[in-house]
Amino acid sequence: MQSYLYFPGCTLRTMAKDFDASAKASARALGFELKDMEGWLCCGAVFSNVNDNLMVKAGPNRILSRAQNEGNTLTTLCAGCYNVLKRTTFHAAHTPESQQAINTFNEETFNGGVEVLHFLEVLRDRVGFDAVEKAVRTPLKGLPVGAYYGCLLLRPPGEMKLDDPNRPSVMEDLFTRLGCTPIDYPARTQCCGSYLSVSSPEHSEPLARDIMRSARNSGARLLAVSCPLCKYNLETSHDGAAATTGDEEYLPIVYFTQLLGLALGLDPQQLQLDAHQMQRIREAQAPGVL
Amino acid sequence: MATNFEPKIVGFLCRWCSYAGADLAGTNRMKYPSNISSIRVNCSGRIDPTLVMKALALGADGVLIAGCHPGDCHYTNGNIKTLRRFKLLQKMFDQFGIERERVRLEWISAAEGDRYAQVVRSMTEQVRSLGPLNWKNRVELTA
Amino acid sequence: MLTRCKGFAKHKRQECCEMSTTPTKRVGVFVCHCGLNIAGTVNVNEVVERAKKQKGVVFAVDHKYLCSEPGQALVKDSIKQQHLDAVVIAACSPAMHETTFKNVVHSAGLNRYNCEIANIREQGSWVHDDHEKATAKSHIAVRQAIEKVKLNEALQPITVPVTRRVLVIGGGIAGIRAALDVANAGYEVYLVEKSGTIGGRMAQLSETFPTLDCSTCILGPLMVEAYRHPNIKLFRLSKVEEVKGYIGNFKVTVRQEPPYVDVAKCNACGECAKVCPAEVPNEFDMGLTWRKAIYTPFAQAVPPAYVLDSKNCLGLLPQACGECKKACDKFGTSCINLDAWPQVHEFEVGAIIAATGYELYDATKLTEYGYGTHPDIMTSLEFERMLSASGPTSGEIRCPSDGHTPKEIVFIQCAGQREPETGLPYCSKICCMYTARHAMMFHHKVPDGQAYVFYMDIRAGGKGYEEFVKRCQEEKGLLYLRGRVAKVFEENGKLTVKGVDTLSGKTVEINADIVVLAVGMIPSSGSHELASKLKASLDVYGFFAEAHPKLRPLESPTAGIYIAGAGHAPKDIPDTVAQASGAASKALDLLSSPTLEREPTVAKVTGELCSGCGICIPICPYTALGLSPTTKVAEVSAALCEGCGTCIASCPSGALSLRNLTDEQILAMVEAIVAS
Amino acid sequence: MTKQKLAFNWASSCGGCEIAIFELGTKLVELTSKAEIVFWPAIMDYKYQDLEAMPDGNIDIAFMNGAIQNSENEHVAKMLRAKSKILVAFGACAHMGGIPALANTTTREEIFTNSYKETPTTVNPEKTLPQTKVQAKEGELSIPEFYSTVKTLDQVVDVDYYVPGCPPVGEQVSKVITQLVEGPLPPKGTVLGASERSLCYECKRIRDERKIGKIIRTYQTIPDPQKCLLEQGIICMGPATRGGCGSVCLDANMPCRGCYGPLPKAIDQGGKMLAALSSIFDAQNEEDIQKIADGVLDPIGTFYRFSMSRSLMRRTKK
Repeated sequence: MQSYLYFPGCTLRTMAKDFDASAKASARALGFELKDMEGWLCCGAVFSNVNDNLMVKAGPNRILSRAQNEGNTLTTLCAGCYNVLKRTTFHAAHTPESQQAINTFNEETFNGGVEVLHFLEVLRDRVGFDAVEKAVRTPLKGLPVGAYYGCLLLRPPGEMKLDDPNRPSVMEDLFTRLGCTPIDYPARTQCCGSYLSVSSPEHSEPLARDIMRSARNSGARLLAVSCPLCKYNLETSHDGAAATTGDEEYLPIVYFTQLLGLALGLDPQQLQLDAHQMQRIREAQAPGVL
Repeated sequence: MATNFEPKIVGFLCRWCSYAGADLAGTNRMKYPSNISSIRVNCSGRIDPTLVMKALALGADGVLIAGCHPGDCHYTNGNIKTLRRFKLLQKMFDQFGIERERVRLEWISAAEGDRYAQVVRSMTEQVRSLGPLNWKNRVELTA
Repeated sequence: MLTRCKGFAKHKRQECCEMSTTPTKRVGVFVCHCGLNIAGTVNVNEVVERAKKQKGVVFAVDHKYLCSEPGQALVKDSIKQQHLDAVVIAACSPAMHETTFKNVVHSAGLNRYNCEIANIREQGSWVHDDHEKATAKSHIAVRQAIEKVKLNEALQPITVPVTRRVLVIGGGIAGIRAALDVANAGYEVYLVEKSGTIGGRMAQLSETFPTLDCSTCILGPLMVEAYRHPNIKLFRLSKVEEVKGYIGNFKVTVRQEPPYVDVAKCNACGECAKVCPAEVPNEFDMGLTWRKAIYTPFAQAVPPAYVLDSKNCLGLLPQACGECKKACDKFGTSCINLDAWPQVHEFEVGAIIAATGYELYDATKLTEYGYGTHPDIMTSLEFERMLSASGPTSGEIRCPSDGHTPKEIVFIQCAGQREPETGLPYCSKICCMYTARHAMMFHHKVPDGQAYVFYMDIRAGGKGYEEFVKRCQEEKGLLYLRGRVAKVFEENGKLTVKGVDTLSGKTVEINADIVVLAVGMIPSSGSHELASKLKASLDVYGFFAEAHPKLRPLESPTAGIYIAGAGHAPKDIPDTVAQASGAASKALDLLSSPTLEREPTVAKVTGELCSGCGICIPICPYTALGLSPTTKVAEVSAALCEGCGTCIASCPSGALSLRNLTDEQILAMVEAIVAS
Repeated sequence: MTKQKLAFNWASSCGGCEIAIFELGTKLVELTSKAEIVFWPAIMDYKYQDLEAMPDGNIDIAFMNGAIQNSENEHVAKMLRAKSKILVAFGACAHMGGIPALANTTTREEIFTNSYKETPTTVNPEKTLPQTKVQAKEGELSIPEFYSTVKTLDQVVDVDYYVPGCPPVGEQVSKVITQLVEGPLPPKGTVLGASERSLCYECKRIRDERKIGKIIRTYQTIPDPQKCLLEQGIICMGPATRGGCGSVCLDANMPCRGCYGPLPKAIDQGGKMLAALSSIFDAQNEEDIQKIADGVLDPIGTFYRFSMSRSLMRRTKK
């Protein structure tokens, strides 16, 4: 079976097990596997605020130098990990002198020889959406899902090159193939507030709320994300929002891999979708399909 | 190698970029070793590999060819032609056993006085540590 | 090793052939102190004394300031008194005073090429501290110069004839101005324009900053003058096909599409357009309106006649429709000939002025601003058309979407500009000004409206510019916000502009009826192809490169090619016109004499050595080399040769050489270096 | 009139030059009416003593082929010089070092170790190497000293004329001999029996555009016999080599290897060819240029196949 070297990242083994599980299950259903890399460690995302620019890169460089022993691509799910690792490869290739310093520090050599892929890229560029569409067993007919990209998947565009930073379409294209009716809404590439939700929620919360609103106003009944932190910020904000605006309408948030899994006909439990979420999805969707 | 050895380096400088760059180094009073003497040519493309060989055969310890950065050539792309000849010459000099540090091709713009000084410094040191080339005697001795 | 003539040969032999016969010149060496600049580090006397010992040197002397009047006199007099044939000046870089001293040598009756400079300042005294070493190196420099000058040949400048005519490419304001200046000076001008009329971008503008006078009103008369001028031959619908030759002697081929309408007969009655079934977006209105396939570009177009664009006509070969012709024959002056063919014109000119102008950066690339997703998001030039009395709304400001009068309008400056990563890295220079004007015009036309201008900083360098912008900023109902727009999007039917006001530090969201993007200027699409035909270089952005950014901004590095207008770099009208007149006067300078002189230090072929292998021919960037059809060996066109010498390096038989920089001379200099 | 005395001798060479003269056949016989051959060890039984016995200047014209690779070559060359009025360096080896001079890319030590120790066919258990002098019970035996650097004839003695070629082509040879025998003599140092222009001048092949996108070796293709070989990517030394050979190689659809040597005003045959060749590389950036350059696998062997000793560098740094 075709297999892709895979970097899980901390959150996917703790808070976002469902993301990890649904992705692996869907992958298998599509005839390939996500093979955990040896000796992975934290991508370093949470250190991105320390002021030593090189130290930040030490971690990710270790990961990549190890990955390159196992293959020439490394697939990620979490938008944060993807951003950190992909940018690390970029800098490794474009700033040789500082890379030298890092390699010396790490005592492991990495010079950009690994292509970092996001699971979406694997589906779009390697497997191909046509193949995905063929594999769909239970199309999610008419599901009005809003794709939420946030920043990390797309920016900085020069380095990430996943999709158009302002008008991305990769998730929408995928959802169309799954039978959904993707909803375009302005805020889908806006920032969710990221780590501000830890340090100063009062700043991040409104950002997240705007996104929820924007999605809802444009007719989305469900949000699909590719980042645990985004998911957390959006979900937590909703409660705040509900409290402050008295708006009870709940906008469920799932990982795009979970929708993929459903469409591929996998068992919700496999995708770690609880009954509550499933009901939301059913409600959101035109009745009588699932 | 004898540390008191003073290498003789011949510099072929293109008139529009590198020679002007060398002049700029002077105007800015940047210091560099006096081992290099420059010959002003219109374009680095004027430099025929045989001239470089002859320079070494006559007793030069090193040869520097300097021209405009690619794309900046005053004669559209003379420097690219230099690069073509240099690449093949370098390959042959490897065979002759002439160290690459002895024969260098550098792009130095009219604004890069500091770079010229830098190149001359590093090249002088490298050639000094390689020691005299002394080609004439070398040929005679191994007779 | 073949020069010795011993051996036991019995027959009488003529002297050795391979002995290189060094001309015995009486060389004089002059060493300059340059105050202490040289003498402070270099032992001038030693340099003089050692120079005296060199073969061929009959005289050597030093002087405090050789470039001074007495210094030059010393050189001149010594040449006479000492009967010198050649002179070496050991002083500053040849870049400084080579010409000065060559003139001195010349005035003393010697050929100017019997003078060589030894650079003992910029590459001697100034870069070395150690006096001994600096002196030794200066001596080497002097020896090099001596060896070279001994082998220099006396040369006369090459004179080539000048065809006293000018080709102007591009019929915008730059082209028109340049053409008129040359024509008024009494020389013929060929003015080549690709579209159906001259006028260019300026004709599309409604007003001009900072004076707010009507653009076409000031341009129109010039267009007519250029069209009527006896010395100007206008080729509209034309394209430069080929340019051969060199400065003073260009051979130009121009291909002209037929207008299919007889200009002399057409009275612009418009019957033809009425019946024409083919409708296409009107480029003059930036596609905001439609035009027929047979049309007049705009009211003031010259010549004032209809023109048929064959690309959009339903078909000429075979004739598919022909309605226009029928109508014209019936109601009009029967001036339409659908069987016309393109014409090819060939002519000779001495100088070429490239005034190819600009186009707008493709706004659809700026996805964050949503251009193309909503009709009310428009470019500045589209808005310009809307402001124009001759525009789609006859000057009224209406939302393209539904035609209602906008109340809130947002102008975004630097749209996709000064953005190395996603757009243009450079500033287009004019946007601050026209945006201010746009905002002001909006406010005049919609007094109760509100305009917002997002800007990074205001660049209003120019006569009366700053004052103009200030005036706009002070208008009420006009708000300048310092910051960039993050996103323009449509939410529940309303355009929303989301940006930041960096002065208040707050993000702002504005619901706008119209969003105007000040997109940047890029070189017009044809300029790349044209540049390669002209062998003129372009800069990294595709604008025409100048010979020197400060000192030769009107000339291309390629001799005989001059540049004017926005094809050279983003410019406003005054700068464009100034550069156009400048380029014209440069061309006139060239035309002012029937011949021109060129450096004679060019390549030459020794015919009997050349085997015509042809290696050198593609090497020459100026097509100065060719194989003679008669002798089958290479020959150099001295007029075309720029003297770079790259062909010499490529010649396998040593048949090519560069005058006054021969292999012998270079090797003599090398020996001077290594032998000492 | 008295017949002119001719001598033919060889140094370090393959013998091809001797054949080239021998092949003159009947012409050689006709020649004997005007000249007599007084020394020609390759054909008739002469000993060096015969040469030593001659008074200085006894020979009118001596033709010496082969390079100078050992002390014997040098000794004989000097002797022949002394005994002859005119000394002609005959053939590529005497003229430029020829094939033997490719030994200048290595050293005596390397050559000895290779040929007396390492070659699989060598049986030499004691690993003995040639010694110039050895003591045997018969007394001291000596063999010539082997040189590390191969020289041209004119690098050891004064030479009057040169006849290039590996070997010189027949009709040229007979012309040269007649010219030297009958006079008038050309200026000293003249290269005889060759053209003053490069092979391209007499080459019949069609030239189109002077550029090379890829270097191709002869075994990799069957060249178009009509088209210029250089433009087919095959390195042909023609542009940098004297014509006059009758372009025999080109007629066999093989590239010129340069045996007729450098052109009158060319500083260095190989260097000039290198310059000409690389100048027309069809590449604009470093990477592509490098790619094409790497196609020249053995620059020295390609550009100095026959002219190593005559070249500027003369040998490699060892």
